[in-house]
Amino acid sequence: MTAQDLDALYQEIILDHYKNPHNKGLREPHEAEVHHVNPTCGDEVTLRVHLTGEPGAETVADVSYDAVGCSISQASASVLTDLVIGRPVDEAMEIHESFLTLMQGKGTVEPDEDVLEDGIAFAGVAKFPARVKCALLSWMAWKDATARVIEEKA
Amino acid sequence: MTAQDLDALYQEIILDHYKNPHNKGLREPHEAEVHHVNPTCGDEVTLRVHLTGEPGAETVADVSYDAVGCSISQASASVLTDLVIGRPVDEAMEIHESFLTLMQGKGTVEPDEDVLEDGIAFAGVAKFPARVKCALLSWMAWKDATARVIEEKA
Amino acid sequence: MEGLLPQLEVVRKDFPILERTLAGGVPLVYLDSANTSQKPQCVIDAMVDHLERHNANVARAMHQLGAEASAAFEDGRDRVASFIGAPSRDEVIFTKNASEALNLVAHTLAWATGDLAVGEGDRVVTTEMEHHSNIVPWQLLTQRTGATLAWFGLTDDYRLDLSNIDELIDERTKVVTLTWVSNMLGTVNPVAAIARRAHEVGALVVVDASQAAPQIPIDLAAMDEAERPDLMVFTGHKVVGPTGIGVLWGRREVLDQLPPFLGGGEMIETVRMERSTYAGIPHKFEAGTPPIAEAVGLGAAVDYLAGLGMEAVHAHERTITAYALDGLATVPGLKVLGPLDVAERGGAISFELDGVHPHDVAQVLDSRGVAVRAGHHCAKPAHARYGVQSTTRMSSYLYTTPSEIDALVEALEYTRSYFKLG
Amino acid sequence: MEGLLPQLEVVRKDFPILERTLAGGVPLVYLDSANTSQKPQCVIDAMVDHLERHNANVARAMHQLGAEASAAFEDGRDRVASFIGAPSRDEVIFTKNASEALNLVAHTLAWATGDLAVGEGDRVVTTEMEHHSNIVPWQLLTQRTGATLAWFGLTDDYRLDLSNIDELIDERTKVVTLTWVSNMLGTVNPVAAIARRAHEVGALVVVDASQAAPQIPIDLAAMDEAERPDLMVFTGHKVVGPTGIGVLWGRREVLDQLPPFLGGGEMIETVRMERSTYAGIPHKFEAGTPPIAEAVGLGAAVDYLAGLGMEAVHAHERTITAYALDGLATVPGLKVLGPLDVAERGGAISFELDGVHPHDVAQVLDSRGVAVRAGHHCAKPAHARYGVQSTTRMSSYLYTTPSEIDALVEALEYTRSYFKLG
Ligand SMILES: Cc1ncc(COP(=O)(O)O)c(C=O)c1O
Ligand SMILES: Cc1ncc(COP(=O)(O)O)c(C=O)c1O
Repeated sequence: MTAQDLDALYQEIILDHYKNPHNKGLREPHEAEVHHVNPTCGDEVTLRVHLTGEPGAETVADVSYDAVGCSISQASASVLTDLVIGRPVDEAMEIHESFLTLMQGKGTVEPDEDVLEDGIAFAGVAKFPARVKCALLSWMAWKDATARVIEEKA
Repeated sequence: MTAQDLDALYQEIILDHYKNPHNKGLREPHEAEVHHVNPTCGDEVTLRVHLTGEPGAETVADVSYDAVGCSISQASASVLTDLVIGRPVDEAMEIHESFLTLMQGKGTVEPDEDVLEDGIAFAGVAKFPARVKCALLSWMAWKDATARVIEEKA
Repeated sequence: MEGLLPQLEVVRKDFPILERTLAGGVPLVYLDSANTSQKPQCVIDAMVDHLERHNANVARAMHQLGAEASAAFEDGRDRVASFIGAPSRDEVIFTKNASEALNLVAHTLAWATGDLAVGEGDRVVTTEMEHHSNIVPWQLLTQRTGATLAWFGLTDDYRLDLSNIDELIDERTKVVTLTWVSNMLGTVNPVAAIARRAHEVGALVVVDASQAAPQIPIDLAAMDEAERPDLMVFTGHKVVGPTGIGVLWGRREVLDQLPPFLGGGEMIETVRMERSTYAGIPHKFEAGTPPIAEAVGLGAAVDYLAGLGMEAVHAHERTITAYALDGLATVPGLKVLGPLDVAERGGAISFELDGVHPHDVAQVLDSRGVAVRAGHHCAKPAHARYGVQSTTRMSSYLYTTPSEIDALVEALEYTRSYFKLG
Repeated sequence: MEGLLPQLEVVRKDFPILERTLAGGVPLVYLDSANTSQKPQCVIDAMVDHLERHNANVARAMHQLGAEASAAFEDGRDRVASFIGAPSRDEVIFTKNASEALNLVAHTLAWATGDLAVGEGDRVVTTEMEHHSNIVPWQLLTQRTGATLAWFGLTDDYRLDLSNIDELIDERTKVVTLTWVSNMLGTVNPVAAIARRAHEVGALVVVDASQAAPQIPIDLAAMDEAERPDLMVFTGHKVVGPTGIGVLWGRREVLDQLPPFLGGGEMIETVRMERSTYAGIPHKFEAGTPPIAEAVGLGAAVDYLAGLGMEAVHAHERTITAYALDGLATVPGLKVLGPLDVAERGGAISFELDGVHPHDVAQVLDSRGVAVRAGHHCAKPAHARYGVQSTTRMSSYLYTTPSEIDALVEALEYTRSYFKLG
C-alpha cells in the first residue's frame, strides 16, 4: 500500500466520524439488541434497533450502538446511523445493499453519493480486503437486528 | 533396482527355502504362541516356542510356525528355525542379534557364515528397506515368544 | 487409440517426475496413482511462488503479505468448490487428508446433540469394501457411543451385496457411509440409489470420494437432492495436489448443526476462560493455522484437472483401464479381483499371480522400473472377503500411456519366468 | 551490535521473500514472525526436489520411489527428534499443526481408560495467557467429560500468578498445560518448576512450545525427569518450516497408554469389520497419508536452525528484542504489555499506542512496508485480563536486523503524526 492508498483509505470524512461519532451510546426504546464480533481482530459492536409503524411498512425510528474497534469500524457505524435513522426499512435496506455492493466490489464499484452520502468515503476501503470486515461490522449487525424485530412482529 | 540387485535379493538359497520351507506347521508341545503382523503389507506369522532346561539355561527344543507372506518372509522363517532349534537360548539370542545387525546395516555389514549359515543369503535384503521388515517378521516373533516363556517361568 | 487424452505426450511433460530414471537407468513406469498421484509443474510452481513471495499467516494478518496469503488460500477454496460443484464455497472445509475428514464427521457425531447424535441403539452402516479410513473411525464412534456398526457385504462378482438393504437401512440407521469407487476392487458403487434409500429413513449419507474425485466429474449442485451425499470427502494428494491437505464438503445445515471438532485459533467467535463461542463454517472446523501453501497447491491442481476437462480425464482412465484389463488377461495365472467391465469400474486393478506372492511381484516389477503397490491396500476386510491376504495393484492416471501398460505386462511375464513358472 | 547472528546479511540472503518490495516499491520489513516465519531457500528446495523427483506414498509402497519417499519422511522425523533432543524418535508424532497436537491430547484423554482418564471431578489446569489453541481443546474436554477447567491468573507485571498453585495443583488435578513462551506478552514461564509441582501430584504436564521451539534450544533428554513435560507440541511454520505440519512429542509410556485419536490407514495393526488393533507409536497417531513433503521441508528447516545453532539464534533474538524495547520506549504514548527484561521474555512484543487503534497502527505501518500483527493474537483472555481489546504486536526472528527495528520506530512516529497526535 502506498501513502496515496493510505489517504484513500483514511478519508477526512472517516477520520471525522471516528473522532466525533454520531448516535453513539445505547438508547431506549429498542425492540432488538445484537452483539457482533469480528473474530479475526476482536472488534465488537452492540447495536439496538427501534422500529415504528405497521408490519410491512416499518420505519427505522432509532439505531444506537456501543462499539470498540478501529477508525474504519467506528466511522462506519456512525455513518450507518446517519443514513438509516428516520427512513422506511425498505429504503434503509436498499442503502444497506448499496453499501455492501460497494464494499465487496474490490474497488471497482463507483459509489452513488445520492444514496450513500458520507458512505462514499468508504470506497477506498473496498481495496483492502482485511478492512472490509471492519467497515461491514455494524452494517451486518443492523441488518440482523432489524430482521429480528420484523420476524418477531410477524 | 537393477537385475543384478534383484539376483542379490533373491538368492537361490532364499528361493529354495521359499519353495521347501523347513519346520513349517504348528506343533506341540509349546509354552508360548505369538501372532505377529507386518501392518504395512499384511504378512502374518503364528509362531510357537518350546523350551527345555533349567531357568537361566534353557534350550530351544522346538520352533514351529504357520505364515502367509512373501518369499523373503517365508524363507527367513525357515532359516530361523534351522538356526535356533536345538541351541541354548543364549546362543540363539546371539544369532538373532547378528541377523538383526545384518538386516539393519543397510548393506554395509559383512555377514559371518559360521554364525548365520543360510542366513547370509539375506545380506542382499538389507539394501531394500521395504523388505527388511519381511525378513525380520518371524525373528521378532521368535524373540517375543521366547521372552514370554522365560518371563512366565521366572 | 481412441479415448486417450489429446496430446498425451505434451501432458506428460507437465510432470517432471515422469522423466526420472531409476536404478540401472531404467525409466519410471508409475502405476501407483491410486496410492498417490504425481504433481504437475504448475502445482509445484504455485507453492514455490507462494513460499518465496507471499508467505504469511492467513485471516489474522493486516499487512500486504497477509492479504495476499489470505486471498490465495481462500482462492484455493473457491477452486475446490467449483471443482466439485459445491452449492456454496463455505461448505468446503480443508482438513489434513481424507482420513481426518472422515474422522471429523465420526467424532463430531459422537458429541452431537439433537437429530444428528449417534448413541446407544443407533446404527451406522458402512461396507466391506471400504478403505480402513472409512471403517476404523466408525468402529471408534460406535464403540464409544454404544451404537452398532453394520455393513454391506460383497457379492462374488465384486459388487456391494444390496440384498439386505432394507434390514441395514431402517429407522435405527443414523449414518450410511460408503466409498464411491473402491481403491482395491475398482468397483463404482450405486451411490445415488443408496443415498436415496438412506434419505428415506432420515439417515446421513457420507461418501468417500477419495478415488472418485481424481477420475469422475463431480457436480454436487446438479445432483438430485435425494441422491446427493450430505457429506463427501477426498484427499489432495490423489488429485495431483500436495500432501497435507484434504477436503470435507458438507451440506450447510449439517455442518452448522455439528459441534466443533478441533478447538483453537481461527475456529472461534469469542473466547473467555469459562466458555467460547464458535465461528461459522468453514472456519468452525479449521482450528489453527491451516495448510496454506497446500491450499494454494490444491487450487492449482484442481484447476489443472479442470483445464484438461474431467470428462476427458475420465475417458482417458477408462481407455487405459480397458487396455490394461486386456493386457493382464494375456498373462497366464493372473486373476483380477474386481469387475472386468470398464463401465463399472475405476482405474485401480488388483490381481493375483499364481505362484508368486504380491511383494515378490512388485519387487521384480520394480527392477524394471514398473511401480505398483503390493499388500492389502488398506482394505483388509475386502481382501479377507475374497480369501486373499494381499494382492498386487496397478493404478493408472491421466498421464499413463498404453506403452506403460505394455511394459507392465512384459514385466509380469518376466516375473513368471524369474520365478520359473511355466 | 554484539549478540547478532554472525553474517546476518548472508543469512538474510537465504530467505527469498526478504528481497520483496511491496506496493509503491517499499521494501518489506517483516516483523510478524510469531505469527508465521519466513522460509529459507533450502526448505523450499527440499520440498521441490521431493515433489519433482521422489514423490510417492510412504510406508505402503514397495517400489523405489516409495522407498525414497519413506526414507525422506522418516528422516524428517529423525531430524525433528534430534532438534528437540527427544529421548526416542518414535515419540515424535507428526500432526497438521500445533493446534491438532493439543487437541489430540485433549481428545484422547476424554476416551482414555485407567490412570490417564479425565472424568467427572477431575481438574484440568491451564493459564490465562494461553493461545486459544491451548484453551478451547480443554474447554471441550472438560465440558464433555464433566471435569473442571481451572487456570493460573496473571500478575500486574505480566507473569503467571503462582500464588494459588497449591489450590490449583492438587490430587484432583489430572493435567497441567501451559505455554512455554507467551505469544502475546512474550513472557517465558517457569515450566520446570510447574512441571515438578504437577508431577508431585501425578498430573500430566503438557507444554505448548509453539513460541519456544523457534527461539530456545530444547533438549528434552537432558532435562531432569521431574521437570520434563510429558507431552510437548510445536508447529512447523514457525520454525522456518512449511504449513501443514506440527509436532507432538510425548513420553512413550503416556503415548502407549492413550487410545487412538484418528482412525484409518497407517495407524492399524490389523482391521476386521468387527474390530481393529492398532500400530505402535508413532504410527498409531498418524492416520491416513501424512504430510510427506511437509515432513521433508520441516526436516530441512530444523537442520537449518541447528546449522545456525539455536544458542546463536536465541542470542540474536534477545539482542534484537532488547534493541526493540529501547526503540519502542522512545515513542510517546506507547505502552508495552509484557516484561521489559529480555532475560525473561521471548521476541513477541505487544503494545498500545495512545489514540490510535491497533488496526490503524498496523495499516499505517503497512504503508511503509512494516508488517506487524494487530488484534487479539488468539489470546483474548490475556487481553481481557489487561483491559484491552487488541494490541499491535511486532515479532522478530533470526533474519531481523536492527535497521528493521529502526524502520518500525520511525513508522510509529509517522503513525502518530498521521493521526495528528502531539
Ligand atoms: C503459543 C501458541 N500456541 C499455539 C499456536 C497454534 O499454532 P498453529 O496455528 O500452527 O496450530 C500458536 C500460533 O499460532 C501459538 O503462538
Ligand atoms: C478410498 C479411499 N479412502 C480414503 C483414503 C485415505 O486418504 P488419505 O490417506 O489421504 O487420508 C484413500 C487413500 O489412501 C482411499 O483410497
